[in-house]
Amino acid sequence: MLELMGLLLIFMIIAAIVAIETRDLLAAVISVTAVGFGSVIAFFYMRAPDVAIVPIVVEVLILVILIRATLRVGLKTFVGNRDFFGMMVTIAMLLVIFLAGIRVFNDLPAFGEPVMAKMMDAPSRIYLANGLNDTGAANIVTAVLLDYRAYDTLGEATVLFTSIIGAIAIIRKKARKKPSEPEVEEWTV
Amino acid sequence: MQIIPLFVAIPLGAAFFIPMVGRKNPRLSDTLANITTLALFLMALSVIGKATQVYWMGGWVPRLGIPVGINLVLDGVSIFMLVTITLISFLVTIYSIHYMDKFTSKARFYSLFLLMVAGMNGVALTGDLFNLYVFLEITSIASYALVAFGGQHEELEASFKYVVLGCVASTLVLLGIAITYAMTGSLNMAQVSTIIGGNFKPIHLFTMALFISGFGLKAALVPFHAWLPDAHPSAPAPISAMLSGVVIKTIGIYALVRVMLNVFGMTPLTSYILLVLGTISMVVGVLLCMGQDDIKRFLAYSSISQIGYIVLGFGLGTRLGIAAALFHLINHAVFKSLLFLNSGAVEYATGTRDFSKLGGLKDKMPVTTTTAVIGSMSIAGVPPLSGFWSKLFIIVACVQAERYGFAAWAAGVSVLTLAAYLRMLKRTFYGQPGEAQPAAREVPMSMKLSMVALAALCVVMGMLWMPHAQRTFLIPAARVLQEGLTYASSVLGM
Amino acid sequence: MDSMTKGMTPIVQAVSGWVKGFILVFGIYLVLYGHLTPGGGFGGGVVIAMAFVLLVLAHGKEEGLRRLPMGVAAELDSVGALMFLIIALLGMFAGLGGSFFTNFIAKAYPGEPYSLLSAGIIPLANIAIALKVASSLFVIFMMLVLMRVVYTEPGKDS
Amino acid sequence: MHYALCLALFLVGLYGVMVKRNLIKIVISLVILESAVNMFIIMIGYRKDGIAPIMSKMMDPEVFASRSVDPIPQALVLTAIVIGLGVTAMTVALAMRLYEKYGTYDIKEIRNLKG
Repeated sequence: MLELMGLLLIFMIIAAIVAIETRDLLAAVISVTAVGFGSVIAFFYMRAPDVAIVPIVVEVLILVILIRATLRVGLKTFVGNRDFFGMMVTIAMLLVIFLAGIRVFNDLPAFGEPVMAKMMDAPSRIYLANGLNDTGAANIVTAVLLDYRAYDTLGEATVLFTSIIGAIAIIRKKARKKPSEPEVEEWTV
Repeated sequence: MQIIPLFVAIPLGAAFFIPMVGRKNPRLSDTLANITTLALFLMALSVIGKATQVYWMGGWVPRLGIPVGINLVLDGVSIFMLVTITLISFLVTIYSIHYMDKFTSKARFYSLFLLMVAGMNGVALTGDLFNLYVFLEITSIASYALVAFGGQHEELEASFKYVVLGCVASTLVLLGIAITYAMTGSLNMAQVSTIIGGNFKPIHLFTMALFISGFGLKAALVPFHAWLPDAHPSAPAPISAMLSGVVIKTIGIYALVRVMLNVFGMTPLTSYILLVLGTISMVVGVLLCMGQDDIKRFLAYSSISQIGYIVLGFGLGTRLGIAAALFHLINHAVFKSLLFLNSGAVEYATGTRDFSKLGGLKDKMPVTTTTAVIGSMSIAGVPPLSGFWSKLFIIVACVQAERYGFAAWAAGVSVLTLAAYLRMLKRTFYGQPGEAQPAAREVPMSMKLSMVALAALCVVMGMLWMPHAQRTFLIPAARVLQEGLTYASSVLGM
Repeated sequence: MDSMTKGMTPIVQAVSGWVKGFILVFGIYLVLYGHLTPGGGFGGGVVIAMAFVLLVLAHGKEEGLRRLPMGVAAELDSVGALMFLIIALLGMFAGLGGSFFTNFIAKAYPGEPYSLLSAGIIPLANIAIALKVASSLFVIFMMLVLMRVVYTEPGKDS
Repeated sequence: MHYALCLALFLVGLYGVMVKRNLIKIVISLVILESAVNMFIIMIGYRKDGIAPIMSKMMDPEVFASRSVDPIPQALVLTAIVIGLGVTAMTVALAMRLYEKYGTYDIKEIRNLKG
């Protein structure tokens, strides 16, 4: 079964390369969604149904937003890269990171053996053993998200709030006025 | 009732509330925002000198020494950062009352501003790696939006550049946190540091490289500085003051130093990396800033140089070096915000930031000129202003640690800084009147008020080196960082 | 391009009318049972937002704005976030547990495990988050749909 | 092996961010970067032949605790996905405004500011 996971990852890498290298705009947007759906399948496979539900919908939303951003301005194709020399330097740098990564990743616990299996002190053990009694939630992920680590979730809700307020502020048509002009609230963007 | 979580909860609540009530009534949002930042500042003052306190969110205290929930840690460094953040943000909100009349959507401005402050307070207080990432993102996203707040060509462009590099930085940090979790099974900084405890495998070095490049991007250390000279000048002046004054220090330097020193533990290698990065930033920043013709770009490049001083001090790893770095951090927060507010006042009065169009403003804008002179002299290290003392102590610490080369660089850069700032003052406030200011007048009251307050701080901050202030404020902060891995035992109570 | 303003064909509209009801119910189910089954405030909130997105895609933006005006959605966004923060702050009162984010309901009334009313503040927090997520995604979607992209010459900013 | 593939996905995203000139391509690369990290975090928590961390009445708690996958990474990824969505939405808004101002998505033609 682990081979299946490897194949899925290779599929995602190919889709990502297509998304980045294709000249057709729609193909790029659809390929990046393919990467997203690849990860959805991987999440289901890795027993993370909670996580898998969110990206399905998020991917659709990103697809709609990206298509909106690209199609409505009437662009069909993308233009090329930055200069050739910079590209070679980048590729060389990324190769170095990759080789270093492969070397050091041998120190990580093998895939399929989570760190909590070895570490007696891992908090995950406590969550799994006492989660239901502590919080009353049978879904341990929810127990972690909204009780043990609820403060993170507050931060996450705040991030979303921030980006919405920020996007509204960026999109507003009229940003500057004279100091004496009164404030007008407008939703036409 | 404990005060610690309120440092985050109060600005968050205000930020959620202001867009609801303040849309139609900008004066109400002014009032609410100023009350909030004043309250935060008073709260920060009230915790000065307190012993280390650990606050477990949701009452999830550790079980058998295993941390279950997220903790907030109020120790010397956190108090130090909180005071810096809330002081500057309070003075900047006062300034914004009149300055932001030039822009629409003031309620959203204050909301984003308070979210940024909440994010920084969260970063300063947290004792959990992933929580650090979440609050880092809050601060970053709010600042991306605030850079683009003016909505003009270059503002949007600078913001896009900032978003892209900021996102890459956040992803690098998140990858680093993920690898740390994969190695230790924990996200709590104290527990991670007991597990890693200074014995490094290659993967830890890889993780540290990720953290240094991620936080280095956020702090605009030199190989990673491309976004800063665009982003900081493009923002509205109060936001430039916040970005250069506290944001890059909190989500860049503080986060980097906390992770390096308290979680991984300082090694000769990391110390050397920090020293070199600091020196390069110091030199390259000041050289780039000499050639600028835009007053805000000039200040932005100078920030890179001063950040270099701070990193150099931390890189020494000695008690004196860290204390001097912290001292320079708060000093730089004060005078760089002052100078950005001055540049905002100049822009408010004349409509331009270009040296070639400015000049001879000293008669028309006496308050701005005087405060700008004090700020410039302080940053250039002229005695007896605050900047002189902190730079002196950084150099002394270099000498004490027998890093003579670095001491020489620090002294040399200080001279170059003085030259650069004299040129800036001459071309803006003294010399021939330029073409842009026939109608220039002194700025409104609230803007003057905060500039004068910051200039006064520049004069008196040298006093922080007095024995009493040092003992209650600087030394406890320096001790937490210098003692490195004992952080874990003080948090987990073992 | 016209579909954003006028909506799609009657067949699509009729089908989406049915589907959107199901999506909405599914979203609410995900939110309410988030502490027992996969799902929760975020997943549920996004699904609820998708129901509105479908409405806008099928019937056009006028219909969408008639059902949920932008101003109201932005207020709901703030309300959801405030609700979540207030739930957290309530825990700080000494009688209820004494610290930020104390699950004070579960402490007082532990409830039957595996039932809808177990888990204390978790379902409440899920509802607050769902409200927040759904309204903010609706706002961002509508912003991007409504935005008219017109190229202006440099130097002619308003 | 699996981790290395994940790192490769990450680097493909990084390559796109650094080399591409089109704003939408850069946004796409950022999305890929984020999915690579999310994927990595979930992989950390996977247990071979494990079960989802959701308890049911039929299951013995001891067996559950010894067979379930790690719940923390899943909670982290949920948070990270939402953060990524927020950033993406804001970046697209920025890119569209930039298009409005410059009439192009090409970063070379947008270059007003000097590095």
